[in-house]
Formats: sequence, structure tokens, C-alpha cells
Amino acid sequence: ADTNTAADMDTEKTEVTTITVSAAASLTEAFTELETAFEEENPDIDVNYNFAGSGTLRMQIEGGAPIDVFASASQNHMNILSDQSLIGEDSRKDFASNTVVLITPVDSELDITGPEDLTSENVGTVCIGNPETAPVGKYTVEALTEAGLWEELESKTLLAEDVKQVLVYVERGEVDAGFVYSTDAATSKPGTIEIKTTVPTVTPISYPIALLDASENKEAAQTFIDFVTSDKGRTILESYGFTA
Amino acid sequence: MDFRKRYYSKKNDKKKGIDPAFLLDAKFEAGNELVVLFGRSGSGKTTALQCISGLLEPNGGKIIVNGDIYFDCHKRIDLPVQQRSLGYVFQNYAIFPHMDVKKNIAYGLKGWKPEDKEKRVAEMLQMLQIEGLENNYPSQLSGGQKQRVALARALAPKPDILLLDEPFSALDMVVRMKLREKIKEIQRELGIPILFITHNHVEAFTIADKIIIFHDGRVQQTGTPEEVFYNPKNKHVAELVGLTNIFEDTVIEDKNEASGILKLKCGNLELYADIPDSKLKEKVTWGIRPENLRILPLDESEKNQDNTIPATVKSIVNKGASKVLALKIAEHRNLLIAELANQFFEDFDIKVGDECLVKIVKGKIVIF
Amino acid sequence: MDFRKRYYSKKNDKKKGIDPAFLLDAKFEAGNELVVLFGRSGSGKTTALQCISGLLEPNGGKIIVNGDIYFDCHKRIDLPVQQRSLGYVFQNYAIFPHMDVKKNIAYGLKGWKPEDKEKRVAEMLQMLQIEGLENNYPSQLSGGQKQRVALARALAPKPDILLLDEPFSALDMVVRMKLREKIKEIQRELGIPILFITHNHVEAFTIADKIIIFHDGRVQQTGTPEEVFYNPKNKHVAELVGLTNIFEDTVIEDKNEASGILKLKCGNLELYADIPDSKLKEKVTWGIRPENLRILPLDESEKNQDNTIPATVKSIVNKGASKVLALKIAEHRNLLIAELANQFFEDFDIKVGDECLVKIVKGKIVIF
Amino acid sequence: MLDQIGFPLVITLRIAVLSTFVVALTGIIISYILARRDFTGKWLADILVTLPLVLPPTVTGYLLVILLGKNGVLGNLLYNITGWTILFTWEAAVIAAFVVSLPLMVKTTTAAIESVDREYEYAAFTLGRKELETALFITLPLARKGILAGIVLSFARAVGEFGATLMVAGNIPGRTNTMSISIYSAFQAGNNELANMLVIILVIMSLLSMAITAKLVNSWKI
Amino acid sequence: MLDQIGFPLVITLRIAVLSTFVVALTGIIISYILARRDFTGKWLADILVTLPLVLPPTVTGYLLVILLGKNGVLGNLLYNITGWTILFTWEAAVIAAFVVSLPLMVKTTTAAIESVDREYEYAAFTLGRKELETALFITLPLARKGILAGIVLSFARAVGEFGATLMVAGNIPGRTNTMSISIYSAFQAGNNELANMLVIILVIMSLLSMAITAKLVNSWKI
Ligand SMILES: Nc1ncnc2c1ncn2[C@@H]1O[C@H](COP(=O)(O)OP(=O)(O)OP(=O)(O)O)[C@@H](O)[C@H]1O
Ligand SMILES: Nc1ncnc2c1ncn2[C@@H]1O[C@H](COP(=O)(O)OP(=O)(O)OP(=O)(O)O)[C@@H](O)[C@H]1O
Ligand SMILES: [Mg+2]
Ligand SMILES: [Mg+2]
Repeated sequence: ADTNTAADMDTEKTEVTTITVSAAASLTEAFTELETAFEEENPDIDVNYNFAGSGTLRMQIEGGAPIDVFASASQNHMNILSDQSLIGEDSRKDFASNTVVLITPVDSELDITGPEDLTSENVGTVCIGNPETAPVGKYTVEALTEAGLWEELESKTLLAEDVKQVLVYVERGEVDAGFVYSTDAATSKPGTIEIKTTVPTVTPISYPIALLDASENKEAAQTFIDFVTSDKGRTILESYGFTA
Repeated sequence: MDFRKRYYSKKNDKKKGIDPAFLLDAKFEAGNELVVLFGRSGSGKTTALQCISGLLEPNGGKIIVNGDIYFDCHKRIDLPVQQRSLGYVFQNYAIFPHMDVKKNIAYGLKGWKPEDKEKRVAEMLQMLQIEGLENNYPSQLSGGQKQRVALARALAPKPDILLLDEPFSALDMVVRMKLREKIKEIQRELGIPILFITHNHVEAFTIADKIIIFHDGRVQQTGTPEEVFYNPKNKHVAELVGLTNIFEDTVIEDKNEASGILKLKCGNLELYADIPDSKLKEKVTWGIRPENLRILPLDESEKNQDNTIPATVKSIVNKGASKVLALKIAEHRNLLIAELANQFFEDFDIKVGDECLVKIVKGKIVIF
Repeated sequence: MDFRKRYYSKKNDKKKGIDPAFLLDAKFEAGNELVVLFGRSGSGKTTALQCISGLLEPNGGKIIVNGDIYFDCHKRIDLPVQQRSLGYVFQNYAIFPHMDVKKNIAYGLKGWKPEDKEKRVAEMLQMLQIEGLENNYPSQLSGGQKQRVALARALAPKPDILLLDEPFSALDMVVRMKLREKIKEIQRELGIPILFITHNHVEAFTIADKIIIFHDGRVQQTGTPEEVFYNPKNKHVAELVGLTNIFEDTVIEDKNEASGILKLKCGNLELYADIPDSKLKEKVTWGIRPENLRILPLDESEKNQDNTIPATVKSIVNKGASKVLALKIAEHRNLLIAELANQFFEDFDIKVGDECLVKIVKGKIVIF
Repeated sequence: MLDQIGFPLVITLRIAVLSTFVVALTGIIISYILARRDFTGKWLADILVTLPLVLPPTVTGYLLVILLGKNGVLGNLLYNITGWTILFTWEAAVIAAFVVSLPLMVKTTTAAIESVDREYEYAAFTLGRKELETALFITLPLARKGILAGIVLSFARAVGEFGATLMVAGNIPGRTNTMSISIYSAFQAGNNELANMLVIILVIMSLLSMAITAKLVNSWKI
Repeated sequence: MLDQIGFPLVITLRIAVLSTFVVALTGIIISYILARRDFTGKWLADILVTLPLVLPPTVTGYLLVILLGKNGVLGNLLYNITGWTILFTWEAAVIAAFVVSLPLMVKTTTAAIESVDREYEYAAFTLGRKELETALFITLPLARKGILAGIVLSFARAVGEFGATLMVAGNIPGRTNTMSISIYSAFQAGNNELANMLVIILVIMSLLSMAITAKLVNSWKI
């Protein structure tokens, strides 16, 4: 009852600031939970999310969309914005990281345990994200190149526009193997895929977050970023499979 | 032919058991002859042709043409339109707007050799006097030209039966006369049945081997032009064939030699007429064609002749070759209409307001 | 009115300087009277009405109706259709398929009070004898009923000028006669110009105050029905008005009292005719209406009368009220066509193959 | 769950109905002009109208973002006047739906109007009716089959619109998440149950709306 | 760069032309039946045909994957018979384009055919022409304005098709990367220069093709 009255009084006193956070689609569930915790702590700030692929989000920002915070799934998109001086450099932080895993259909009869097995003649199509549009693809290609497998595998790869597409193909057994984020693998239909191994990536997969230069609510936005990178935020993200 | 077709004003009316808005109950024979369907506007002539053509499915009855069963309600036969080998001129032409005249006419000539096609089309163009228009599209034609294209299209494939729905209605008299001849010729040549709808009296009379009179969806009378025009069976037919003088009177004397006497209702005039079998005191409807009335000068000596009555001229209308007189008879409400050749007026100068004698020729009186 | 309209068979023809496929060059006057446009099919009657209505823009000339300039090429005036206050019955009706009869008729009654509208529609329905059909859609009407709806729609707003393009072509004689009267009545009542197209001789003759004859896009003759029918100016008009006997001969004798003698080309027969001014040895075209020929029994005493020649009956066609005889004259290629009231045959029994005398009434001969 | 379905349903219907309404209106006007008028640059108008159809919706969306964003021509104007940014509001989704469905409406309706026999219009003119009245009471009712097809297509397209909408209106739960976007999100998140449910509701809703539209337009005999 | 443009251009044209061709054919047949026949379940057919329009293309694509995949109903059958999987080939893109543009063709054409006066068909019947001939030489030419609109819409849609294509054909550079997918990729990758170039080429190509189609169909007087 106490908190209730406090909240009521708050709304009367201070005006509520609304901020819009563009967040990568893969963060949907984690950030939704985060919002509840954040707004409890900051009743004068109302968070609106805008979930989509990082590329789409980036293009929206370039076009002048009224966004306050950008949480990207890839450094690349953040870099593009940074080059155009659209973000507040000081506020840019990495707040979560992820891993790439190799998955196969659960009923796969091929003997695949690691990326090196994919070169076998028995393995048909391998699905990876499009390195140009899906960050996961970029990480995958880097990793495969580093392992010296890329040249051999390139001809049997199928590029998917996003992680979900890779997942669908593997789930339905349309491809023999695929590379996805571990967080995405966790969302797949139970009993359809099998995680074979975690693929070591060259650069760590880190999710950057930053304040946008055009934001009119820089203070509130910074509060949100601080919350995401706080211990509390980290705990929530970890519960959804992200590593800190 | 004996079929029925019902039109309902609303789709649901049928289920609801509401009476149809229009019921066609046609029953007639047509041999290999030129049959004219004659009737008031809206009497079901077009509907009859559409049933025969197979474009409308009758609700009952049967249609047999030259031994071929086109439709039989009980045997569940309904020959597809395509197999009926028809030539049909629609009342509104229905020529294909996206084809030029030539293509329109050639459209029914399926399976003909190209040179035969070409020849036939040229023949048709010539017959219908539309040479030079072969590359025009329908939108570039006049009303009468369109009608002739429709005719050409129907005639070109030499069909087994011709259905012509007012095929000359938009044509000038010169072409019309030529085409009447042509149609008669075609009928004689091919020996096929031709059903011909027209509203033109002279056309019906001159072209028909047989006339079928429609009224309100029912066949009223069938017969040669003479029978129908000179001896209409009832008031409807009489009106239709231009028997404008129609009266209703009582038989007051019955003669032995199978002829009776009629007495004009509102007067003290007595008229004699040949009536096949009439009964005394019976009310009968009788009539006489305008051209069967004779006008005589008001001459006392003639006055007491049978069927001769004094009248006043109310109006005179020149029709070109003849004049129509409206005559007021003493004490009678209706005007008598007489039609007389212009030539007649050369010898007998009569003007509006003049008095004269009208002779109602006994043998020309028709009793329904 | 004096305007020109050119049709080109292809759009580019105009630029290329190719002659138009059809050229209408109409020049006529029409006062507040009933004017019949009469002409062969395709002679430009509909085109003329469309130019007057403003639906087609003439290529030149001017159109003035009752002092209002509808169109003037030089002054660059082209009054919009809507401001011409027309009643136009289209040759193909053009009644709105998505409106019922009532709505169609009321469509021109813009700005009328609802009860006035209602009343006017009822009046029209009654006048055109289509009561009971007010809720039918055009697809549920017969041809003649559609035409009457088109008429009703055009008449309802009491327009300042009526353009009627074959308005009765699909109507039966009974309605047609009534409507002829109505149209004349409307003309007298409203005192407006009515332009009326028809192919029907009797209709043209009885209804018209003035007849304008079109041929091939040009006005040939203008005049009262009597003038046009009895005194056609040239061969085209003659043909059109049913003056079927047309010959070409040379004047062989010129009398002082301003009348000449004609000699039939292929024979040794001499005919007398009244010719206003003719020159000796000149070739003239002359003609006579079929109803102006007299048939006499082959009686020697009559044989030597003026203009009386022997002939053989080639065919007799009954037209209902009269019979048409085709007569072969000795040594002459063309047949003479005579039309005689049926009454005539009661006294004089003549059959195909019979010989007789034909009297070509001198005063009825027309010289072009 | 009700919330996850209820809001998208309402917002989608609102967007689709509004955009279809605007599309129908402007589409009919544009079509009438294209069908019944000759002017220089007609081909250009024709092209401009068809263009959004050949572009991938995301590109159309991107172009709209550029146009409507704070730095865009229109967006800037709007911002300076009202201080309001249309981007990321449901109104932006209406604009996106409008742009992608307009070609459908215009193409279909233009064809339908062109097929109407001009004779009927002429008849209306002779009865003293102005062109506007004639268009409303004669031409359009006679073209109503094609117009209906155009409206149904536009509506369906507006309902199914995704790429451009995502771009200009974003995917803001509780504000701009339309059915299509919700389905996409649920699908991406692996929440197949929700996705299926949404698809079924979307389909039912669309069919119902189309049936109602058909009834309305077909009864349009005026 | 030529390679980045040349291949997508060719494959897009091939897919669009082929799918439009098939769409036009089947669309005309379906439309004719819908417009001229009465049968029970007509409304169902109508719905099935319109459905792909209201679904977000990705969902349509997903359904197609389920249907055509190795483990899908049709895909499995095909695989067992021919040993060939259609998924991830350009033929799959044709199918995707077909599915998403069929509604446009059918709706437009059905409306156009329904507007053709049956009187002309009856006239053809009385001249001994079978229904098929009548449909080909009378009904369809008279409905050609609407059919043309349908074809243009279908072609444009096929060219612009993206979501469903991506799902069933994937993005295999040198095999299935259509213009739309390339544009999308370029944009997403921030390669605006390439993207713009591709958009311009796409637009020019579409307009040219549409102009040609219009010429062809309008001359179709047979
Ligand atoms: N679809 C329909 N529904 C209801 N009534 C109809 C329908 N079609 C025609 N009728 C009615 O049927 C009657 C007969 O029409 P039909 O066309 O056969 O007449 P018609 O004798 O050809 O007349 P006309 O000489 O005017 O052409 C008319 O009274 C008409 O109103
Ligand atoms: N759009 C056009 N292009 C070329 N020629 C045309 C066009 N419209 C009409 N014509 C021609 O112009 C002439 C006059 O046509 P119009 O319709 O005025 O004739 P009409 O006197 O009304 O004939 P009808 O009595 O047959 O109705 C016809 O010979 C016709 O072939
Ligand atoms: Mg009729
Ligand atoms: Mg005409």
C-alpha cells in the first residue's frame, strides 16, 4: 500500500518522460523483463521498445526516427552510426555477449560434432546468416575462415537473412546444419534441433548499447543504459542465455 | 413448340411462391416457312426467341425444330445453344465491339476455308449494302449499319433456323424493301424456318407465310396474314393489326341464313353483319378496318341504304398515300376512323366539319 | 444551324491529310416546330443530333438554338452539354443499367421537390404506358419498354429542345400512334423545337411540320411533308420518300404553255408532263409515286388517251390495306410499280399475267 | 495473451480501415482522372503510382523514413509546425499502408472506369448533370465491381503490410505492433503458439471485413 | 559491381516473367470460373485465393517451406519421385512470387470478367462457338483492360516480392539473390550506393516491362 501511494504521488509531482529504445529482435524477451524492473526503479521514466533486426533499426535511426537508445546485436551497425556521428560516443558500452553454436536437426543421421565435419561429402547444405545483414553470419564466417574451413564450405552454404531463418531450416530438416546464437537456439521448438558445439569466434560477440545524439531525453536515456549495464540488468540478461 | 417461361421480379419470389412478374406460355407450330411473331411491346416475343435459341431455359414444355428435340422438360433434354445451328439477330444487335465488321461477319464461319470465308463475307457485305465498312469497328458505325452487320453475321453461316428479332427496325425503307425480298429468297432457297419479329404492319403482312400473334405472353391467333389481319379472333388481335374501329353491341335479330343484325348501342341505328353463329340478345364485340369504311356525299337517296349512317368529319390526317378521317357519328361516343386513298379525294372534296355518309361494308365487319 | 463534322477512320488520317471517312455538312433551320430528319441509314442523322447536343464537337460552323449560341467555330463558343437543356433519346437508349425505371426517369429532375418528382414520374409512366414496371431494372425490360423509359427520361425535365433518335423504332403500332399524338401535343404545348429521326414514311409524313432530307452527310431538301414527298428535288430524295418509279428521258417537244413532252427512252411511247422550265433535247429524270398510277381495263377506247400505256402484271403483293403491282411495259426494261387500295380490286379483278392499261397521271409526274 | 492479441487486432483494424478508406477515396479520384482525362505527364503519374509495388516494402519504408523523419522534407516541415514526429506512431503505419496499397486501388479502378461505356455519361450530361455528379452516380456505380476488387485488395494489403510498416512505425509493443508485426515477432521469438493464434485471427478478421466491404460496395446502386 | 547487378537483374526478370506468365494463365482460368460458374464452395475458393495477400509475406514463406520442404507434404512427394528439393532454387522463388501475386490477378480479372456483358457471349454461342472459344475470343478480349491491370500488378508484385522469396529460395549468391533481396542486403549492410543503384535499375526494368505488357495486351483484339 505504501509503494502505491508513493507512486501515485510521484506521478502527480514529476512529469513522466518517455524514452524509445530500439533493441535488436533477439533481445525482445530479455528487455521486456528488464522494463518492468527498470520502471519500478524509475517511475518517472516510461520505456517504449522498438524491436527489429539491427539493420532495420540502424536504417530507421539514419532516417531520423525519434529514438533515444539503440541496443544493437552487432558492433558493425553501431559503427556505421558512429561514423555518421549519430550516437553519443561516451555512452557507448557493451552490455551483453553471446556465443555461436553449431546445430543440426535432431534426427540427423550425419556424424557431425564440429565445424570440421561439415566438409564431409555427406553433408549437403549448411545454413549461415548472411554476413552482410545478419551479424551472426559475420561471426560465423570469421570463425570458419580462422579454422581454415570457409573456402571449402562456401559452396555449400545457404545465406539466411536472419537467425530465425537458419533456425527454421534446421528445425524442419531442410539443411544439414546451421550456425546460430546460443540464445536463439534456446528459443527453438523443443525436440527439433540438437546443439553440437559452441564455435569459438575471433572477436567476442558483444552487444553494444548507446545513447543517440538526437535524443531529447538524454538524461532518462542514460539512466536506462546505466540500468542495463548494472548488475541487476546483467542478471536478467544472463537468465536469458546472454553472457556478461 | 410448346413451352413456358416465367420471369420473377425478384430471385426469391419463386421460392416464396409469389406469382411471376411475367409468364410466357407459347404454343405454336412453325414449319419451314417464314413466321412472323407479332405482338405488343412486352408481350414475350423476344423471350420466345430466346427460349428457342437455348439462351433461356424454359420452365416447362418442349421445343422441337424440324424433328430435332431442342428442349424437352420431361425427357430432360436441353440441347446446347451451339448445336442448334441458329442464326440469331439480337434486338440490340450484340455485335462484338472488339472486332471489325469483317471479323464480326466471319465469326460464325468456323471451319471454312479462308478463301470461302473471304468470299462469303464479301457476299454478305454486298447483300446488306455495307461494302466499304469492312474495316470499321462497331463504334464507327451508324445504328442501321450495326443492325446490318448483325444480320450479316447471323446469315453468313447458312444456319438451319433463323431467329430475327426486329432485324430491320433501324433501316431505311430502300434497304428494308430489298432485304425483305432477300430474306424471303433465303427462306425459299434454304427451306428453313425463319422466325421474324417486327412491329411493322406492312412488313408483317408482306413477308409472312404465317403470323403468330402474342399478347401478354400467350399466343392469341395463328394464321396467314390475310386471316390474321382481316379476321382477328379477339379484341387484342384486332387492336394489334390496326382494326381501329371496335365496338360492343347486342344482337337484336337473328337471321336464318346464319347472319345476324347488330344494333349500335348508343343510337337507334341498325347495322347488318354476317355473323357465323351468334345468339339473340348476346353482347358481341365487332369491328371494321378503317380502309373498309366508305365515305359518300350526303345524298338523301343513299341515306336509307343498309349500314349507311350520317357522320361529321372531325379531322383529316394525310399519311402520304392516303388520308385518315376521324368521323363523329350522331349519338355515339367513339369516333369512327376511316382511311381513304388520296386519289379518292381528287374526285370528292371533303373538309373538316363537313357532313357525309359512312358506309360500313357489311361483309367486312368482323365479329370476335 | 450550319456545321460540319468529319470522321476519320484512323486517328492519324487527319494529320496525314487523308480524306475523312465520312463528312457531315449540315445546314438547316429549325424553328419551334417538329422537324423530322429523314435519310438513308448512315447518312449522318445521328451525327447531326450529337453535334447539336454537344456530345460531338463539330469541326466548324455554328449551331444556334432559339437565339442561344450553342456552338460557334469562329467565336470559339462551345456551350457545355449540361447548359443546353436538352432532352435526348439515344438511338440505343443508353438507360442506366444500375437504376430502376423510376430512378432512370427521375434522373433529369434535379432540384425538383420530391413530391413533384414523384408526380412527374407517375405522369411519364402513364403517358408511356409502362406503369407497373417502375421497379424493374433495365435488364428486366423488353426492347420496347427500354425505349419508352429512354423517352420518359428525356421528356420528364421539360427540356428546351428535344432530340429524338428513332424514338419509336421498337414500339408496336398501338403505342406508337398514341405517342405520335403525344409528341405533337408536347411540341404545341411547350413550343420547343423537336428534332425527330425516323425511317418510317407514315410517321415522318404525319408528325412533321418540316422534313429535312439527309443524304451522304448533306442536306438535300427541306420542306413540309407534302413538298418533300410529292415534289422531291432529286433522285436521292425521290428514292427515299418512296417515289419508286424513276426514269431518265429526253424532252422531245416543248410546249408554249410551259409544259413539255417526254418520250420514254426504249420505246415509241410519248408521255406528257407538266414541266416548269425544260429545254428541248435535254435529258431529264422524272418519276411518279406508285399510288399515282391508275390501272384501267384493256379497253380499246381508252388506249389512245394521253399517258395511257398497255402493260402486263408481273406480280401482286398485298400490303394489307393496299396491293402493290409490278407492271411490265412493252419494250421497257424497268418495271412500273403501282399501289392501289384493296377496295379497288373489289370492282376490278386483276391477276398476275393479265394485261391492262396504266395511266400515268400527267399532273403527278415529278421532274428533278 | 488477450493483451498480446487484443491490441494488435485493434490497431491493425484501425490502420487498415483508415488507410483503405483514404486509399479508396484518393484512388478513385486518381483513377477517374487517369481514365477520363488526357494530360501531358499522364505516363509519369501512372508510373509514380505503380512504383511502390515493385520496390521491396523495406525500401519503400526506408524512403518513407527519409521523407517523414525529422530531417526529411515532409517530416521536417511537420516538425517545425507542430513539433510532432509522425515516425513511430500508428499514423505512420497508415501512411505506409496507404503507399503500398494505392497502386492496387488505382490500377484496378482505372481499368474498371475505362471499361464503362461513355454513352451513359453522355446521357447523364444531356440530363443536365455536371461531370462530378455523373462520376458519382453513373460512372463509379457502373465500375463498382472493379472498385470493389481494388478496395478488397487494398484492405488485404494494408492488413498484411509488414516491411514498410516496420520501417516507419517500428515495432513498439502497445503502440505500433500490428498483427503482421506481432506475428513476425512471435515467430522470431519461437513463440509458435502465439504466432499461429495470431495468424488464425488475422485471417478470420480479414475475411469478415472483406465480406462486409463486398456487401457495402455491391449494394451501392444509389 | 557488374556482377552484383547483372545476376540479380537476370534472375529477377526470369522469376518475374515466368511467375507472371503462370499467374496470368492460372489467374485467368480461376477468374473465369469464379465469374461465370456457380458452385458450392465458391466462397471458399475465393478466400483461399485472397489469403496470401493478408498474411505477412514471411508467414506465407514459412507456410511454403512447410509445404515444399523435404519434410513437407508436397516437397516430400517431389523428393521421393525426383530426388530433387525445390527449396533454395530459383524455381522456389517463382512459386513464392506466384502465390503472392495470384490474388492480385484473380481479384482484378474476376471483376473485369464479371463486367463483360453476357449478351456477347450468347451471340458467340448462337454462332456455334463453344464456351472455350467464346471465352478466348470474346470474353477475355472484352475484359482485357482489367486483365492488363491484373498482369501489371502481378508482375510488379513478383518483382518486388521479397519476404516469401527469401524464405523459400534463401539467398544463395549467384543462384537465388533477386534484385529485391540484393537491395535489402545492400541496405542492411549499409552499402547505400549499391542499394540506390539497384533500386534505380529495378525501377527502370519494371517500367519497361510494364510498358511492353501494356502494348501486348492492348493489341489483343484477336
Ligand atoms: N429478367 C426479367 N425479369 C422480369 N421480367 C422480365 C425480364 N425480362 C423480361 N421481362 C418482362 O417480360 C416481358 C416480355 O419481354 P420480351 O422481351 O419477351 O418482350 P417483347 O415481346 O420482345 O417486347 P418488345 O417488342 O418490346 O421487344 C416484358 O413485359 C418484360 O417486362
Ligand atoms: N467514329 C466514327 N468513325 C468513322 N466513321 C463514323 C464514325 N461514326 C460514324 N461514322 C460514319 O458516319 C456515318 C454517319 O453516321 P450516323 O450515325 O450519323 O448515321 P445515321 O444517319 O444516324 O444512320 P442510321 O439511320 O443507320 O442510324 C456513317 O456512315 C458511319 O459509318
Ligand atoms: Mg423484344
Ligand atoms: Mg442513327
